[in-house]
Amino acid sequence: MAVSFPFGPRFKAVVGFSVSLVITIFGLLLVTFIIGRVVPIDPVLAIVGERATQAQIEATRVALGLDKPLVEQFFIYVFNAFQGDLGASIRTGEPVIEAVARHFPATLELATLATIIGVIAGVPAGVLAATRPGSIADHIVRLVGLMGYSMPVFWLGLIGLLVFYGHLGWVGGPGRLDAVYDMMYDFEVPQRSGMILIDTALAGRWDMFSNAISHIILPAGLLGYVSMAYISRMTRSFMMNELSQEYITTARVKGMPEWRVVWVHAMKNVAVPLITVVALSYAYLLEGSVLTETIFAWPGLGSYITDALMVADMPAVLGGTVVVGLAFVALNMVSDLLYRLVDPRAR
Amino acid sequence: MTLLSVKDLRVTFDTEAGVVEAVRGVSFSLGRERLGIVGESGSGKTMTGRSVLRLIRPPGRIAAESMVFDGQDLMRASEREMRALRGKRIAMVMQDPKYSLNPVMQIGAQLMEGLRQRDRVGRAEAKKAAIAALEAVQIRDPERVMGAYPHELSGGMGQRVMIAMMLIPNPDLLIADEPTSALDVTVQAEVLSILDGLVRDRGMGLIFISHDLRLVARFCDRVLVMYKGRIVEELAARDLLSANHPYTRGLLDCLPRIGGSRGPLPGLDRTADWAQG
Amino acid sequence: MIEVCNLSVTFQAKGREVRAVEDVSLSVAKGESFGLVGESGSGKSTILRAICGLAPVTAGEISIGGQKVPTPRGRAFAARVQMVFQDPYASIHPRHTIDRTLSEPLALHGIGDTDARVMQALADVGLPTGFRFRYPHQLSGGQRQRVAIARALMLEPEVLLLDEPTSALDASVQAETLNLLSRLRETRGLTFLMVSHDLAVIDHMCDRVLVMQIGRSVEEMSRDDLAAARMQTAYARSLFDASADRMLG
Amino acid sequence: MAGTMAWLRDQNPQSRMQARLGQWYLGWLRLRRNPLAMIGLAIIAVLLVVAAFAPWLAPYDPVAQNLRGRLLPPGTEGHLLGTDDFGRDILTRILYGSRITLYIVALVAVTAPVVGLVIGTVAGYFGGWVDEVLMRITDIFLAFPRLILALALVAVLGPGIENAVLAIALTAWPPYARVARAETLTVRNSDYIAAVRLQGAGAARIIWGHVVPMCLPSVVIRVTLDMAGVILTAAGLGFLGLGAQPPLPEWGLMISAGRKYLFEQWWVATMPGLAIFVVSLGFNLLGDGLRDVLDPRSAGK
Amino acid sequence: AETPADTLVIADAIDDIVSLDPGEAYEFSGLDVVNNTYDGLIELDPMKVGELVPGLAESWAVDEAGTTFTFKMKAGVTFSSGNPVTAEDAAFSLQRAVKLNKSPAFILNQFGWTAENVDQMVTAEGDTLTLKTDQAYAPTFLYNCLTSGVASIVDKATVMANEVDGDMGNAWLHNNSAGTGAYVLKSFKPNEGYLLEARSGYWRGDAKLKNVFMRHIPEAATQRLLLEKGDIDIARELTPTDIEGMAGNADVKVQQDVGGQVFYLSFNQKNEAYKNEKFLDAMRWAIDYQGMADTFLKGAMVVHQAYLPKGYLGALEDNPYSLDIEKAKALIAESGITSPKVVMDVRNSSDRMEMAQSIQNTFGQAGIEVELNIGEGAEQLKRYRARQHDATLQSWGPDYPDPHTNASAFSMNADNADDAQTGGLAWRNAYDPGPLHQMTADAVMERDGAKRAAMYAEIQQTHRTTSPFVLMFQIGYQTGMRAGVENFFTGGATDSAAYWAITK
Ligand SMILES: Nc1ncnc2c1ncn2[C@@H]1O[C@H](COP(=O)(O)OP(=O)(O)OP(=O)(O)O)[C@@H](O)[C@H]1O
Ligand SMILES: Nc1ncnc2c1ncn2[C@@H]1O[C@H](COP(=O)(O)OP(=O)(O)OP(=O)(O)O)[C@@H](O)[C@H]1O
Ligand SMILES: [Mg+2]
Ligand SMILES: [Mg+2]
Repeated sequence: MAVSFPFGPRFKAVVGFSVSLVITIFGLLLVTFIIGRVVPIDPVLAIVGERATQAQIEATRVALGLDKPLVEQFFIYVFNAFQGDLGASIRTGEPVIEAVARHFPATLELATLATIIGVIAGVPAGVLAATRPGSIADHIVRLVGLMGYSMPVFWLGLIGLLVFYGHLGWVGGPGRLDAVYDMMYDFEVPQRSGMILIDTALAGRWDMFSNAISHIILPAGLLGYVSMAYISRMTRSFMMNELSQEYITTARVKGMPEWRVVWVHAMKNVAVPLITVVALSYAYLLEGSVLTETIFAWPGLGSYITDALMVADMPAVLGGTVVVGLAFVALNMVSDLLYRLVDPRAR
Repeated sequence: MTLLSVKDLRVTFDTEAGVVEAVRGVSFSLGRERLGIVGESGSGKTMTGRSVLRLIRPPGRIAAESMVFDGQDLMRASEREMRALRGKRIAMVMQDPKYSLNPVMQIGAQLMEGLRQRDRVGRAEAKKAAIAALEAVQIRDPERVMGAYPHELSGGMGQRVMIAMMLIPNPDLLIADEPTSALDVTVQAEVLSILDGLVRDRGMGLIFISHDLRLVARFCDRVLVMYKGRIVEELAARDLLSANHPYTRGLLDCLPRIGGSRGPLPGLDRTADWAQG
Repeated sequence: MIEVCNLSVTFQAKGREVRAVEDVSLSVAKGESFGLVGESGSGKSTILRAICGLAPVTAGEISIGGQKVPTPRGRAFAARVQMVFQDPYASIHPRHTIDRTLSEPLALHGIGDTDARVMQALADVGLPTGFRFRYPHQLSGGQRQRVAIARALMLEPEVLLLDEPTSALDASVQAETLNLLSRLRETRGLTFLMVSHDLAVIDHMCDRVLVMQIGRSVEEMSRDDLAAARMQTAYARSLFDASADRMLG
Repeated sequence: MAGTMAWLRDQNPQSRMQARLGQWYLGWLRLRRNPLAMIGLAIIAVLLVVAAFAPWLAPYDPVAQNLRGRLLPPGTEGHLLGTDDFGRDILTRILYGSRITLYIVALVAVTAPVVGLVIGTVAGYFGGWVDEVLMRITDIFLAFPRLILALALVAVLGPGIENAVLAIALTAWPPYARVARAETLTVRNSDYIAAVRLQGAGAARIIWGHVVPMCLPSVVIRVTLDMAGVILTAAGLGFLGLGAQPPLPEWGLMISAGRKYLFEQWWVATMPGLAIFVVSLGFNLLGDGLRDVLDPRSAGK
Repeated sequence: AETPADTLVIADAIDDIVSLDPGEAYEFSGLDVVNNTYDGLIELDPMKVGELVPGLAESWAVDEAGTTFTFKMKAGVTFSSGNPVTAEDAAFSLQRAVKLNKSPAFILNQFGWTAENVDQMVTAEGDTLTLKTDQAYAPTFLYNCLTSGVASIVDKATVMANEVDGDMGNAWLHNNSAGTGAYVLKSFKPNEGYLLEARSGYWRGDAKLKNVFMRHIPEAATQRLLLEKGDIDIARELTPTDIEGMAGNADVKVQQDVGGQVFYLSFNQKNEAYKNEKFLDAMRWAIDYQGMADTFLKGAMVVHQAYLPKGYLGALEDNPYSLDIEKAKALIAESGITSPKVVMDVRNSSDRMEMAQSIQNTFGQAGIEVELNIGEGAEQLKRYRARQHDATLQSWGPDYPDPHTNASAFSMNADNADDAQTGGLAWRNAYDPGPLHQMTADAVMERDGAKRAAMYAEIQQTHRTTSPFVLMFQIGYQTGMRAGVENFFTGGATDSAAYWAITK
């Protein structure tokens, strides 16, 4: 007998999902809070500096609310966080949320482009390798992939910068734009997304757009290579697995051409686990590949957090971390939804 | 007239443990009739069937003196020519419907794929053909099944969908690999009568693979009995139940029967001469 | 020996309720062999699993040897009742040697003398002792099923639940396995509760049969009634008719 | 020799030991056919040898400075790979550094996967709220940027190589937990688990004896593949002053110290970079090969 | 790519900027901005090092008692808003800085000014500004302090128009400027950069370049690449290696200056061993000052063995110590300390770690075992302030261009008790300077400039041979710039960078 419940199991799933999301966010805040308190770096000292008197130190401690009981501090922290207030940076006094809002689009832009490159290059490479296991092409794809896995990325970045920018002059240098455009960007382009490629395209500033491309292409290509390494290798193994399934033979029995067998029949199945893989690699790029950002003077979230880390600017570190964590959770959510979409068995 | 003639077919697998010979020199020919292939599990029935479509996956290799289908030597046909034959003229009902249907494609799409992709048939027309085919194999609610995914079907339904899918293009030769093993006994009879009708009315050739000797005896015209990749006996189906070959006999006798004796069932004697080599 | 009273089993699968078994009763005497037949999905396996505590019992009672079974079943139950599963490829741990698989129950129940018992068990099911340290993938389906039977017998139970023990096997191997089971039952005085969809197999092995259809029991009959086609319900008859070619000869 | 092989290949082993060794031998045969994996294995073997015999192989003292002979290019008399900014022989430091790398890798490899396995199998086996709680924790840890979590842990425990390793291990376990859980979910409803449960086995015994062996191959594969990341993370911590402390010849530390010389004295950062690259590649190649050997899916029937 | 002809593009690490409000700015990068957007009453002339020149005040005088100073404002100077500069603005600016009480406020507080009394101590009347001090300090002390950023004059009307919650325009000045400087602040993004735009009507004459665009680029190698490609005009964070590497490139040049920071090694005298003069002396002879300065610190550090940096009143020029392992060993033997061991706190920055490793090496040769305790800056500062360190490698930057800034830190300690919490460097190392304390206190009151200089010289001579401080280096600035760039002033030891004279 079917129970007629107006929302049905899907509603239940959504509720369960939201609950676990809230728990994850809460946990994220709790852990960052704990980290902020157990780190033996005194935020007060970091703010007032070397010359401060004891009285100034005490005054600041009270101003920051650090004299209150821990539990109370935590609830204030959570309360503020849910209102979008992650505190102010110790170094710059800037509200962390504003700094993150400035840095995150840069990271997002880089990570997105890198992931696109990784998928566009990685999926066909993986498929190629899987359809000809043991061939030269397979070995090349595997080796190139494994090298991408093993390469110290920042080293490759420095070399790339030296060669493609320093010697050959094919690409723009560090930074998101040439200085000329960088100055103009703030004043002449409405900043809708914070992502230069999108904003300049929307504003029809193609000169600036192409300049931005010349700057992003090298770091994105580099990160794209790493992501390609991961994606191609996973694609290869998923694809090989699918190609050994019986339904592939069925498709061939029906006389389907090989491209259709691989790219439609097998690919639809490969797409299911691949979504998770791509989301994961995207998430890791969003965490910020710190060293790449540093080398390319890319004002992303990864370098923001690391710089803050270096000077023990804990509110900035933790605020940035919470945002990265949220991005991670959000991505997970999206990949989960996509997963349900492509896999009828998961619905 | 002969539709298919196979001479000295061999299928080998290069594995870690050495070369496995799955089919070792099988020869047979087939007219527009029902040819049964029986034998215990692993005797090479499926491999023989698949070889006709040249669909043995590496590390498997096919070798044959000749394999002529309707005047065309399949061993010498290009991959392109083979593709033109597959599905359209030679079709095969795969053994295990659970794994033989694409899990993330709707049944309808899989049914219509051949028509739409190869024959460039319009959507509406293809759908009509697909529904008709489903009805032909006794599926009650074809509209619903068209929109379903394989995991939503029972094993028997899957098997019927498989049969419907292969019959849509009206092939000249159908290789049916245990097409009724998952079917309820009642549906089984229906499906068999459909296949029977196709052979009789349209002159289709049918290779019927099964390990159920009694079923084959009732349904087929001729039978090949396989053991370890070889044909040990070829005989008319009506003679099967009275076969004399000890292997065939053994296969028959080891089945229990309703109302039979409850003493120990006779087993196969694998030490005999025929079992060697 | 086995008493099942008004058993119902309901699964919760993705928010839907699947009533796998509804209100089924059966009783098996000591030393008897009882069969369960029915089409696929009729709930045969579920009844066996419910007895073993592997399926959620929503209503009804199960007792073994006059005592109600405890939940969780516990060791004492394990020593009295064992089960042989349908698929020999899935029921043996792929990364354990046969020796490990067979000695595990001994270790669990603190029974010593492992070596001798394992060797004896292999001999009992007709496997060469050289197989002792093989891995399952080095065995054929029939050999695996023998191992599974040997494992079930390690604890010397009184009751053996057999879930289609031969449906994954070849006809000739099926014969060997059925012979083995019959022999063991005789020598050890076991009580069998056996599931199959093959009436001929049931007829060969069992004294009484319960016919099932979509989770309900349809008809219970003796072996003689079956052989003589004296069935009351249409469903049982249709099953019998479809299996009629089993009698051809 | 031939006798040993036959003994290993025996279809009917006489003892547990022989059976196990036979399994290993078969795996080895399969691995041996994969040239890339063999290269990886060779690299790791060389790493082990170098680490063991560093004092005998290295021409100099790894920490002794010589400011007069600093930044000498590779191939200079007596300095095959050149010297660094303190005039220390880079080859010597790389050779000694292999010990630290190996130490880090070994420590992480024995801690993180164990934690991950336990959490993943327990979550997967019990399901329900246990699963929910453990997986939420895993998610939370997974959502953290690794370096920051490691920093926090080191900040609590104090800097130093052991603590850095511990920090890496504690941040590295969530992926293993996920892998193990996924594997457990596919296994837990199998008949062979039902069979042991039926024999009266408790949860701990089932998880440890029956579930874990099934998860082990996937986890082992992941571990070898993750080692490159571990080496790089350790280097990152060293750079932040939280890992190995100068003047230890830790490769990551060497790179970060040599970074500013990259354009002129490229070898200072490049040589340890290459060392990391080669060793990571070795682990990756081996891991990839092991996947083919161990992965139950590709191993076939 | 070429930078625009009217724009100067600079690369630097500017993540230290906390605020661009002159009342709050206290870090090097922030003070650079303040120096170009504001002026003080008295200025340091980049062209004439060490000389005090009139800024917004035309002239000044001090009364007999030495406690009342009067400043006559220059006429005709305007703020970037167009408002004329008045004595009222000047008084407001100083009062504001004291009342804001941000980090640099103590520079003004030294003269006895507090939030309560500053309205009486600092007064304006007509074109005259009057400052009263609580004691008769050396006038040079006040004048020097008035050249610092915190004493910059802000546009009272504009600032107060942008006041929020009684912050006297503090929040607004984070991202805006309201001064008389050659440039106005167009935009500022922390950790990314800022843009300055030249104004017309600057009292010193308009800036030569229309825009100054600062990009935050912390990585030295990256800066160098950008510079060599012409994507920036000036690179301020180059390492000695980069400088060496650019030597062959005719498109770029390097300008060498010294800055105000000094680097020192200090020992906590709560450890009795560090009261042993022989042992301390041994360590002074066990450091390879010149070796470091010639190799990995080349150009980045200049050997300097006293606490007042070159460019300051009373700075010492000579460097008596050098590496002498034998001497060091002999001194240790004399000291009677056996198997000495030093635990040295070092910040995790690469130059400091390199210094530390070199010291570790040479100390080792002399028989002193060194254990490095490397950590994050704030964490180490906490230990240092709590007198928990054993030894520490530190740097000290002067707060204002007067010798008292360093002298008070290194050679004054009124109370050496643990709970005194004076925070001075001498106190942190539990160092009782003895008579040096009073000598330093006297020097800041000495009204004769030449005499004052001599006093500081004497104090430092004693300090460097008796204290637990080993002064090693003064920082050097190596600025890389395109060949066409002229007249860039880094500000040296006493001042901040000046952009307005630059041409390219
Ligand atoms: N990929 C493979 N590698 C090695 N041997 C193989 C492979 N595939 C099939 N074989 C072997 O080929 C032989 C014939 O297999 P086939 O599938 O044709 O048997 P079958 O008669 O169809 O059996 P069943 O009734 O079980 O379907 C078997 O012995 C099998 O071991
Ligand atoms: N774990 C489960 N969750 C949900 N439904 C289940 C579960 N196990 C069994 N069922 C359902 O219960 C019903 C009875 O299943 P059961 O396995 O007992 O059938 P059976 O008679 O043994 O069939 P077969 O002959 O195919 O083995 C089926 O409809 C099945 O889909
Ligand atoms: Mg088959
Ligand atoms: Mg069943």
